[in-house]
Amino acid sequence: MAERIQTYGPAAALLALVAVFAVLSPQFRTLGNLQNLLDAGAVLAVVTIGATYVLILGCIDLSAAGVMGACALAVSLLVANSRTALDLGPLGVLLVVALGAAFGCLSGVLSVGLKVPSFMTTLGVSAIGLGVATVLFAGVQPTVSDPWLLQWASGRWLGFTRLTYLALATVALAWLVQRYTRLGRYALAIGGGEDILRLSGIRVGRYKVAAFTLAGACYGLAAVMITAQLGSGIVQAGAGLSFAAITAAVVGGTQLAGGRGGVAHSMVGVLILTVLANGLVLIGVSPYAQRAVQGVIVVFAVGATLWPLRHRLEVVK
Amino acid sequence: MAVAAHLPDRRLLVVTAMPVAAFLVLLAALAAASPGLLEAGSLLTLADSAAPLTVLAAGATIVVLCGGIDLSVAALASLASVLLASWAPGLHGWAVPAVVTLCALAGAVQGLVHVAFRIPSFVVTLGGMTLWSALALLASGAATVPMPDSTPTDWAFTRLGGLVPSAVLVALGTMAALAALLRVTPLGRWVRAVGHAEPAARLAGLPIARIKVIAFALSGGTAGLAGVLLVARTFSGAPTLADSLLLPAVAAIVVGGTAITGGHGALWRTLVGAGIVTLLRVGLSYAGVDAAYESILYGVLVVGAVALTIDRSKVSIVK
Amino acid sequence: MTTIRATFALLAAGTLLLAACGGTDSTASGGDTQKPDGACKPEQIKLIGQVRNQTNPYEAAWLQGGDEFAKKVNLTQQRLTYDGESAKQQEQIRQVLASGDARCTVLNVLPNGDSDTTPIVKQAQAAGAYLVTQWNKPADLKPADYDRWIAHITYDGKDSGKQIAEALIKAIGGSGGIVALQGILDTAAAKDRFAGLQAALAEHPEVSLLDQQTADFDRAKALTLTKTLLTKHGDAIKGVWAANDDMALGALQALEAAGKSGKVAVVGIDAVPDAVKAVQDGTMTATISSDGPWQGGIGLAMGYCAATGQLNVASVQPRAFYAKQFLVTKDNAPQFATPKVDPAEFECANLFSRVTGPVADG
Amino acid sequence: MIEVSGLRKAYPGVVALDGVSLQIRPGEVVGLAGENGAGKSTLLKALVGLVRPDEGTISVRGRQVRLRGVAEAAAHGIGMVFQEQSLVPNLTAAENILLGCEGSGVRLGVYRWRRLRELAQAQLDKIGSRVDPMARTETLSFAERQMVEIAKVLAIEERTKEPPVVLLDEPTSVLETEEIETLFAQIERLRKHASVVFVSHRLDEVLQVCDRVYVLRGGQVAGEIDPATADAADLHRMMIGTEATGSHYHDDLHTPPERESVRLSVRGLCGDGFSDVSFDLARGEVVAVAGVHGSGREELCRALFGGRAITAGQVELDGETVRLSSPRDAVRAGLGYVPSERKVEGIVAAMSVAENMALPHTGALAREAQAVEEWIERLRIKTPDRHTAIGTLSGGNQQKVVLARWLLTGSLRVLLLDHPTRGLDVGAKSEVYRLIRDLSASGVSVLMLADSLEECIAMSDRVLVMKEGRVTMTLHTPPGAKPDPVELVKEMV
Repeated sequence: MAERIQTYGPAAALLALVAVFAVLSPQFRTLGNLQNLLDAGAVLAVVTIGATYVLILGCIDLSAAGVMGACALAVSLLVANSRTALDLGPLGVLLVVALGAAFGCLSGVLSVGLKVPSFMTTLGVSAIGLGVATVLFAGVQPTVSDPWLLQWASGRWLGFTRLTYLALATVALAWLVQRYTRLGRYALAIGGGEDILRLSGIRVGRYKVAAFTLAGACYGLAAVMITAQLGSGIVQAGAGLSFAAITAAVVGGTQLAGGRGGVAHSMVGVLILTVLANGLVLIGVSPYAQRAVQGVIVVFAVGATLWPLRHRLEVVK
Repeated sequence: MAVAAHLPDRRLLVVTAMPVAAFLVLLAALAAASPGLLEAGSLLTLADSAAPLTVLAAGATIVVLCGGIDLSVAALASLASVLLASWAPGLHGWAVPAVVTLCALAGAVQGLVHVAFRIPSFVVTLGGMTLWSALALLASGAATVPMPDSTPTDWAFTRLGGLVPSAVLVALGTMAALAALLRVTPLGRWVRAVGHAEPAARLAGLPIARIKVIAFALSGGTAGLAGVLLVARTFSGAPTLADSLLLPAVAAIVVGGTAITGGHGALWRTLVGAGIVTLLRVGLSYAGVDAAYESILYGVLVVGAVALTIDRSKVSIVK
Repeated sequence: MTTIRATFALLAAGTLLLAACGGTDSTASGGDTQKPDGACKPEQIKLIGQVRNQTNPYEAAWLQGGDEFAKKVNLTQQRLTYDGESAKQQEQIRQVLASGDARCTVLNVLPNGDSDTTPIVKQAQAAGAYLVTQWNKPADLKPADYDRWIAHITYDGKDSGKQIAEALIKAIGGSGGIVALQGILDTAAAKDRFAGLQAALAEHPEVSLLDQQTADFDRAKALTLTKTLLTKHGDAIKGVWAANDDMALGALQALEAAGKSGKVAVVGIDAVPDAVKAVQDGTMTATISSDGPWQGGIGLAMGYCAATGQLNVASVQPRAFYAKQFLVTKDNAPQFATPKVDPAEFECANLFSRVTGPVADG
Repeated sequence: MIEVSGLRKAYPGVVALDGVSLQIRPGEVVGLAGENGAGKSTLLKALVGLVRPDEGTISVRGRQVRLRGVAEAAAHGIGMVFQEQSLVPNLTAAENILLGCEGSGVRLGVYRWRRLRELAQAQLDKIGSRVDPMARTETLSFAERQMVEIAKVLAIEERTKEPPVVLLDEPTSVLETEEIETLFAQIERLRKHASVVFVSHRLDEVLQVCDRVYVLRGGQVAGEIDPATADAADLHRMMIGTEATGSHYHDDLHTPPERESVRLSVRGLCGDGFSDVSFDLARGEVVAVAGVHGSGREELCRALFGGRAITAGQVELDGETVRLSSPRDAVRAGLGYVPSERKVEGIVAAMSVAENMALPHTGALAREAQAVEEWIERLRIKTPDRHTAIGTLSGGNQQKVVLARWLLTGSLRVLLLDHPTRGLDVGAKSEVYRLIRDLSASGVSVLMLADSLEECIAMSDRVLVMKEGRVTMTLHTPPGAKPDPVELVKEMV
């Protein structure tokens, strides 16, 4: 029973939210708003996938802000833009995803190699990323003029933006990786019992670094997406997203302690946060109250999902 | 097998002295780039800057020693600043103890929720963070609250003998008081026992719930005091005044060498950690490092400092 | 036990060290001849420009202006950025004032918020450094009460909010619905600018404000928010009023994604390069320029002139003033596309040429 | 197959293995018997590379090896079923069975679940387990997990061409009779192409399954027994050795309990794992509770200390009803508890002797330091000083500190001892016995879950036999009239 509530509780909460907003706001019920919702959640979804891979290890990744800043600047300088003569197009995007992966790899290597808690290494890598972004920014904001990249945000198929499809594809891929690859399964296993994996002779460090790298690649992709949306390279592209992603993952049922949850859970969390932000505007809640309402709902959601488990948890830290 | 136990004393000494060494090396390096840093005035100013951070991290260290974490301290300090600034005209000098007490109570409430509902401290204090922030916004009307008369807080922002900043003494005093509390009463060993081995502590008949609530209350109280120090130096309270100090405060605790997993650590370590973090925050730009590279250096150095100072023999799995 | 002893030993050693340093220093400061105002040699002067960060075009341009002034007088500007952290801003200022000769230090500061100005002013006054603040200050704090705080430069937010609102109303033909994107709610800039919008709306009752939300001055948030507002109000939206250009540009992207680019008028404030370009292209209606490079240079120039004795601080009137701002529209956009500083404006004689009036309560 | 010679492993204060030599031949089932702390676990751990011996060699198939981990041992064809299970809770049973060696179940890093399932099913089939290989491990019962664990070890034989060696550490302790039968059949099957080392507390099982039995005592091989010619009593005698005399248990210090003054009175106590338990404990009386795993005695002991919920019944202490909802309540009422998992629940390894001893104590620090010194001396705790980390002490000295914790308060009325001598060497055990005698003489009542039957009978004034959560029998065991352990065993199972 407790197991079920943990798995399906967030989904039920999401449905309840949707139902409430649908009743209160006629605009919420429109197809246009669905398209808007999915578009609005696209970037957060990709960032949250990255964060989820690290969370299920039992680690935490706070590097999204910095990594995304560096990647947003990098991509806007690599595709056709107002500052450099480069016009690498898709290759540029790939390079930036690789740059994100490199940052993730750095976090992983520092955590595993130096045995420093991931909390600190990712914070450090975030600062490094912001520094790199600032160096690339050099006082002049690059404006993207590559029509191909800009089409990501404005082009639509069946009414949904291409970013929506890209995010959906990434989610599907991430789910497959988690379900069907050794990396995905071992990441889950590391969260469940790292020592047992070591006993079995598995090189845990490698898989940890790989998970961090995957997270970094997600941040890189998210930075490209946000740059496509905004049309310029912005250092603060990822500001606040680390926090939002971890909140989304936790609300969805991916646990901070690791080993529980996964991509599907986290995506429910992303939808909850996105629906909440969208719905509160549509039903006309005062801007002052919105943040407080969001905070309370989040804590309530987490509390509710943990409630049935409270007797099983001997030691809660 | 207790690994640490087999360490020769010399290794133990190295592990203990590492944060201090890291601080001195950093100071020396920055001083080499900018000799003015070593002037007495400069050093005292550095200490002055570190004071609110130190106080903020002091109580949170006790929560970390218990094996938990308190992410609400910065938001609580902001709330404290707003309350102090709004109450000072009416309550005069009594506003300070009132605010600190209230913050201690707020911390205790978080502790109670954590203990009674068995919600991880990370989540409870995360929720606390949003709640206190929202309350601060409401109480202040989303604006800065000026302190027309700064007498109630002047004691926290003067220079004794024209030289020593009083905030530094407040910070050292807070540290000393907490350290004494942990040493003179059984609280110190209880907190560490809970952090090291909660099952053993429970079966030894320790009042686990009460210990944790006290830890969170102390954390809330020092957060309130940190808010007071901030009001004293900005002559106003603001709903986001201390918010940016959360990560530096946690960094100060970790860089000092207190294990985030609980049990192992000490208050003096946080004192040194706050020094290191302040050096990184202020010293780099002071030494003329360009803002872009400052951020990169900060990242590298903070990871480096933690790598040097944490005692890996105490934890088998690093998360 | 050993750890405690070690700690005490270290503390003792540290205290000794401090005492030793303090000892030598106190004699030095005792012998410090009180420099009369304006007695600094040009090469003694330390120029410091402090902004939030250099990762947005406006503040980057500000620092650029500071550099250009410094070059003009053969000095360099020390750039300080505090990442929007009030505490860090205070720490940095305390630190630069703590060493060296503070009495020949010139600070041109963008305080993080109103409340941050008070401690900055008090510290500069205590250390004897020359200070110019811009944008934010509490109403009851007046430069005239201090002899080192040369001036507070700001812009009439109500005026700018009203100017762009009027441009917007004109662009939508004098009637229809608009939405407003507010800045961070607890900032004076956000409040004043919104007050300007409301004033303009009061004069034009045929224009209705459909919705007002906050996007925290942030481009990405404005993008998402505008999309939501477009869903909510659909074609009723004829114009978007944004409290700064970043949000205006975010709104612009949202409109583009909705295929409404050019059909809905957008206005902002700050004249960042992207916005000026958008105005040039006609996708944006108007923005307001406060001339960042001038701001970055003028504060240092005032301090420099005061420190070298070419400006008598007491004679400045008014000390807290509004500076001239420029409405950027399609007609004059090209000249704002590449902001340039005019060195002549930094001459000690021309320092106050852009004053448009005293700050009402300052 | 495996030849161990002169293996020695010392921990601070304890010599766990003291020159152990033995052989395991192909196709043989070798039993290891010995009391707790005899060195069985250490020996097994050395064979799978978890413990590195100080001296001595291990040879596998004639080649000397240095094993540095379970994975390396597996490469040599040695696998172990751990007593404390080593399964990842959030993976499927199939993944756990094949963990680290998925073979054709994973191609190029991509899982082929169907194949994986088949491979795991093949292993489970070997032991006739009906566990669903795709079930998440944490949803399985303890016994089911044990079967998964065995299947996991059996998977080793797929990996090495050579016949494997399978180490089974207490594999039957939680299995049902039927499952045990299956396991034995499996061992029979394994014997054809593997060697098995079998460790069990149940001596009859050891004798039933094994070809040869090595008896370990005090870290040494005390002898070898041929099950064909020996019975459980022989085996037991060899395990206990000659030390098990009255002096070992300090019979001379025994004081008769004051029967007329009842200290602890338990009436109709119910809780998870036990029900309707009633008994009295007189002043100065030592009562041992005997029972097999699952008899509910551990749960009862925990519940009396407030560590588990009591659902019905009442407890009176010196005539007053006490509420025991947390260990804190119990301590305040004058109860003390020595848990069996000393390292996890008894001590805080990183903290000092003084801090551990005075853990629940609240009082003036100066007096406390004095009291700690006093007890270190009185209990002859071997420690450099009171500031030494307790983790560096030997098990016996750690246990004395845990005991002293309850003596320090001076208000101890009832002491609950959960396997107080587990993992201690002979000398240390004897000292703990002496301490129990002293306490009982001073009027403290003791409820004890003994480590061995011998201990149970020797130390107690009375023995309560528990079966399936109920007290089924009370046996008086006064000095001079001690019953035979074999009788007791009959009552227990």
